[in-house]
Amino acid sequence: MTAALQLHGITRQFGGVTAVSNVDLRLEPGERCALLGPNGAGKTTLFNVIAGDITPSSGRIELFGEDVTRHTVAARVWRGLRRTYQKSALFDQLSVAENLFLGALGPGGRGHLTVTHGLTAQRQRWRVVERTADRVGLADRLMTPAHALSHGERRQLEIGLALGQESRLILLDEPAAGLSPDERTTLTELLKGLSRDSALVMIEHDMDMALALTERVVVLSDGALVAEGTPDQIADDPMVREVYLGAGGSA
Amino acid sequence: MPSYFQFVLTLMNGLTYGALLFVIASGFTLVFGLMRVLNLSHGAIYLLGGYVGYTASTTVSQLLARSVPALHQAAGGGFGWLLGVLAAAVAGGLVALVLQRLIRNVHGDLAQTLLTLGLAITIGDLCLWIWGGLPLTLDAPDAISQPVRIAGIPYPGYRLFVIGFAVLTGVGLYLLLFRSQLGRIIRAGVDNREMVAAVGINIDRLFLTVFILGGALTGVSGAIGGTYLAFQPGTDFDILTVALFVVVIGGLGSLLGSSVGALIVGLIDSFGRAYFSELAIFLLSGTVILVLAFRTQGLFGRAN
Amino acid sequence: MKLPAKLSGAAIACGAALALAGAPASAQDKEPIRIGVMSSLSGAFAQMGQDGVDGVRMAFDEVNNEIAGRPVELFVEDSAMNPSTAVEKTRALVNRDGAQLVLGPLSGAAGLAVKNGADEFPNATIIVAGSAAEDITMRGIAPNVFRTSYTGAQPTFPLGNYAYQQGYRKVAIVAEDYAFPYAQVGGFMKTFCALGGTVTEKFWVPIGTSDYSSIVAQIPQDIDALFVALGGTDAVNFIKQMDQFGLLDQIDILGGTVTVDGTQLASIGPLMEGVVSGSIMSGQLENEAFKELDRKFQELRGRPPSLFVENYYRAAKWAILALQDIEGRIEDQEAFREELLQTSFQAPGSFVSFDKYHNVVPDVYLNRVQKVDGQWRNVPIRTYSRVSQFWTFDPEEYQAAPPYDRDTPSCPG
Amino acid sequence: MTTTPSFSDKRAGDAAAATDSLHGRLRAISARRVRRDLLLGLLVLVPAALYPLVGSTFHVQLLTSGLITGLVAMSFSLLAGFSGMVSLAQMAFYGIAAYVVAIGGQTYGLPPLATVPLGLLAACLLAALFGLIAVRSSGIYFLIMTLALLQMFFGVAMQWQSVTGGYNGISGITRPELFGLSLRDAVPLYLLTLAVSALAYVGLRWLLQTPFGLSLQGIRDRPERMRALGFRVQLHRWLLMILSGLVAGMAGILGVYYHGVVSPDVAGLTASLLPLLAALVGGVSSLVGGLLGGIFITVLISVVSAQMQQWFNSSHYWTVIGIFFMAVVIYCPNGVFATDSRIRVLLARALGRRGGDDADTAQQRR
Repeated sequence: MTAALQLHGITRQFGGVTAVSNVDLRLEPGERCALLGPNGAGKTTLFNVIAGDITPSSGRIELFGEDVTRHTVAARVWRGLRRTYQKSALFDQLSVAENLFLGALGPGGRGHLTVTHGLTAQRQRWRVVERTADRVGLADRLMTPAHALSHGERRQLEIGLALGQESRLILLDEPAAGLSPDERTTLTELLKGLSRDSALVMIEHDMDMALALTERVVVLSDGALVAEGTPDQIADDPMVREVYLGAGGSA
Repeated sequence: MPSYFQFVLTLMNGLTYGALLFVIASGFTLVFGLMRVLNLSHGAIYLLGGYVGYTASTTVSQLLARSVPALHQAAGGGFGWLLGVLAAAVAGGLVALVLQRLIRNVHGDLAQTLLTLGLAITIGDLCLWIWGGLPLTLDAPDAISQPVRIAGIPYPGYRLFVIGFAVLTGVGLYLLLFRSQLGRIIRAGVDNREMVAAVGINIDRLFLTVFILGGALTGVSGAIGGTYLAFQPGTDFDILTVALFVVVIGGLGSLLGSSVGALIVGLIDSFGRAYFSELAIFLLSGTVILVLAFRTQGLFGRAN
Repeated sequence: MKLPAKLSGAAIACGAALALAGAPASAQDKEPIRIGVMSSLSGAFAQMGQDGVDGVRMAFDEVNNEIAGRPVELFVEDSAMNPSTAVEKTRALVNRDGAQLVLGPLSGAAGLAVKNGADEFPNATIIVAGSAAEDITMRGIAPNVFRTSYTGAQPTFPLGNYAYQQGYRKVAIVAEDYAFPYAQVGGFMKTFCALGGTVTEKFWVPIGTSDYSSIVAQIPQDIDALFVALGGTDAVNFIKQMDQFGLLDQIDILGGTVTVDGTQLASIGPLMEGVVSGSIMSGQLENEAFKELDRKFQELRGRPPSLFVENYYRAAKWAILALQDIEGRIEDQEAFREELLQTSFQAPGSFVSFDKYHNVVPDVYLNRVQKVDGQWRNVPIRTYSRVSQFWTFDPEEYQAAPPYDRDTPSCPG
Repeated sequence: MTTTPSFSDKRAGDAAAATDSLHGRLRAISARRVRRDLLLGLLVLVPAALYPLVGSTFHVQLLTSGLITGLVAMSFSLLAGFSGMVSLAQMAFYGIAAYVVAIGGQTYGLPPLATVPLGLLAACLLAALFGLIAVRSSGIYFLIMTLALLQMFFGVAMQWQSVTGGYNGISGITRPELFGLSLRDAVPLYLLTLAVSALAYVGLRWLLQTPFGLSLQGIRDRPERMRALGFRVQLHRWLLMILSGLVAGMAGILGVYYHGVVSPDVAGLTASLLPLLAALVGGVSSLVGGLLGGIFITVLISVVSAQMQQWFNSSHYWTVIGIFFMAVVIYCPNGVFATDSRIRVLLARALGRRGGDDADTAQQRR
């Protein structure tokens, strides 16, 4: 079986600083993995490299068995890769439905150049929008402009944007950032309920949430992969404790 | 004239013209680099500087010639000219003050830019109202306008003076921005307003100072440039265009960039006129397009 | 409901503005004669344009803004040197203000555009008072368009003649790269080359060029004179830079019609000393009309009247004389045009009349820059009487020849 | 009116399905909106089309001129408001269409049936070419790039004299006839301009609510997110640029018929300033605002320049326009017609209590 994502020796330097150092990682389809590490460990940089915003200084990235190291952001999205942002990047002027529509439209490759309504494909997309809204708990907020949503709802929409059509690998960058404990619970339930069609990589500072949602944990420190294992293994690993808590990362 | 001499002369012309362009563009660079305000009234402030400088210098020269003719003779028109340059600085600074007060009321890049455009239209027409439409030019003092012989060819002294002035401006700005306490505070303020304000520095007054400095510099460039080239209604937008081209070729807000941009534009203009005069009209815009097509942020600009 | 709110606001604003735009003049016992004046009042030609408007006002002030008992109303508009604007402003003057006579425009392209669109205004007469484009009165004329200024070549035919007589054989040319200088250079070369002179090099520079140092560096050493057909700031910058390079004293300079006009003399008079140029106007003439205009304009603006003051004044005066002869019945456009064509008079520049192509036949002066009573002035050194737009050439042949451009005419060969 | 039962059944079934699905709900909403807009449009268009019956020739011409400026402003707003690209090159697209029609008609004697499509094609091609170079840059670099491109166009128009007529341009353009009416006359040209403006506006409005249009709005607000959703952002920008070139080209063709002349001045300072002022007055991101702004600014300049002469004997109307312009930027950043425009609120108040209430409630509704 081909891996959903495979990283071979990914390194990225900025000037003299090495942000990501020789990271190897393999993710099976449908697998859920948490990416832990203190601030500045290179987690978001690694996401950016995978998503294609940043080209690696060295190393190779494979998506579903295909080398995409030199591919554009868009080309990776068309192959099923999605991501969310730590700070919600929504279309504030548009309604929830329209936001989700763009999420469903973009990955379709050429579909977004269409100017016609009423075609089967369009109807199909609106159905996806409805389904996605259901999945992220925004079914009754479809007509609300994004700027009028609460913070928790914005985080839900942020994830909804990434689900879209045919997503096969989703990168979640601190999905629970800035949420209240109640909102956190809602979000955790929501993430648990996501279909197993997509693999998931998630950056999360909240160890409990990360451990509850994933079956594998990878720990990054100073850009390098320092530990890997099941949530239980990682939770007990003294070195991880030291790296993670010793560096003052919030738990 | 042998082609070798012509080449050297063209080169000299390009360098001196580039120096003038650097002086013209430096006020623009300062304001954009620090305040992120694209000041489209830059050309209008230049023109105003020229007119004010003209009026001040001719008035003072006439007064002096009438009251203390001996001194006027000895100075070779120097007093009038110097006062003209100073008056231009004051005029430029005042306009910048007005502009800053106006610009505080609007938000967003486009709105700010359009506001400066409105100001440019107004100032340009007011200048026409006050000074009429005659082409005017300031008289350089004798001391810096005598032709200097370079390799046997007489070369205008004032042009060499402009090179010196440009170097002085560049070094001065460099020292101010990168080697002085004030510069450090300003740069810190640009990156993080709140932090500097938190240390108890009046950031608004600081920014106003930069604005006024930029305006005064532009006014001065109007007087210096107005001695080099004649000006009249319409000069404002010509100058604005060439200043914009200089700074985007170099990269917005970069001091080094605008000096390189000024040299490039000066040399292209000079060699273009000398060797492909009928294409001269395309050369400048063509260069801008070429540079930006390959480096969208200009030669020394920071990519965001 | 955002849209209706928007629209109502727009309707209010536009309605108010339109109401203001359309306020008609109240009816009077004697219906006024409405006259439009179009000139370049903004941008680089603003001073020349303002001079023109001054000239028109002076002419109408002389008759107390009254012709044959009818009051005169003037409407002034800015053509902004732009042909499209000139067309729009002609419409404003004729269709909005009810002008039956329009004086102007000033710049060549604008004049040509107005002439080529003049059949839109069958009930108005246009007297072009500044534009020098040849085809306004050549290669097909419009019944309602007249020109009281000059064609580009008209004042430079004699200059070529003079240059040869002065012993110049080799001349180089520096000129702006557009139609008016082409004609100025063309007129000069037609006469100069016909006599046997040669033009060794032509430098065409884009209008608005500020740094001429590279051109200055290239001026050949072996020429007898340099013909400079630049205007406004271009001329000032060029002459100034010639001086900075110390070349001004080493070379004889001939000037085009607007190169050494009063507007430049105010700025760089001393540097222009000795320059000889061809114009239909001069800074010092003996006739009474000139002395009157000179005195009045000095009073008004403190400097001698420029070419544009005289051109627009002349156009206005011409119209006044013709209108007086037909008792102010401007409504009878046929009669007015007929009368205009017949009228000849002593304008400040010279005695003038029309040729059958609706173009003025003036005297052309060769002027030299000198200081007179503390002011730099163009002083006539030679007068060519009654110069036609075709000089001494056959009109038919002249019009059949290709229009002037960068390479036409050329000499040698 | 009778229909076959099966057909009617099918429709009923569709309607039922439609009300269930989100797609159907949206379509119903948009259909309601379309009906309302159509009604409003007729309320504006019919009086506008009848205006020549009461208005003078000059006012009809002034409106024509305003609409032409408005079309260019609309093409500007299309770029600025729907992708954040502030383009100074719109008059180049206007200009090339005008030149192609003028040259085709005057030099080669082609019929308007050929020159008009050629002109529009030329405008699109030029926009495509400019776009290829310019869409990669953004913000101020894009603005200055388009300024350089405009200058380039100016240079070609000026220097390529054998074709463009150089500085003098091409004048005395013959206008075609449409339904037996010459476009040289004020009223037919006005009606044509009105029709073209309305069509362009409706067309753009329609386009902007399609998926393509929605993508454009997304790109305007968050280009980086759109990229991360798999959109080819630069392709969209490029297509939008071509579209705006097309609209500016329409204006250019109307403009050359209106003025009867085309010269390099189309790319000059004044000509390029006007659409910018119009777009600002109408609200930079509003399409209908661009059209109305075009009329507004044209009328304003005409009135101010004439009244300055009448009242003060002065030709300095640009001072007034400049100050007005600054006031608009400061007091009505979204245009004078926008609901939050302070000028409008004041005007409405001045015109009576009811107007004032309207404006207040409108403001609250925002």
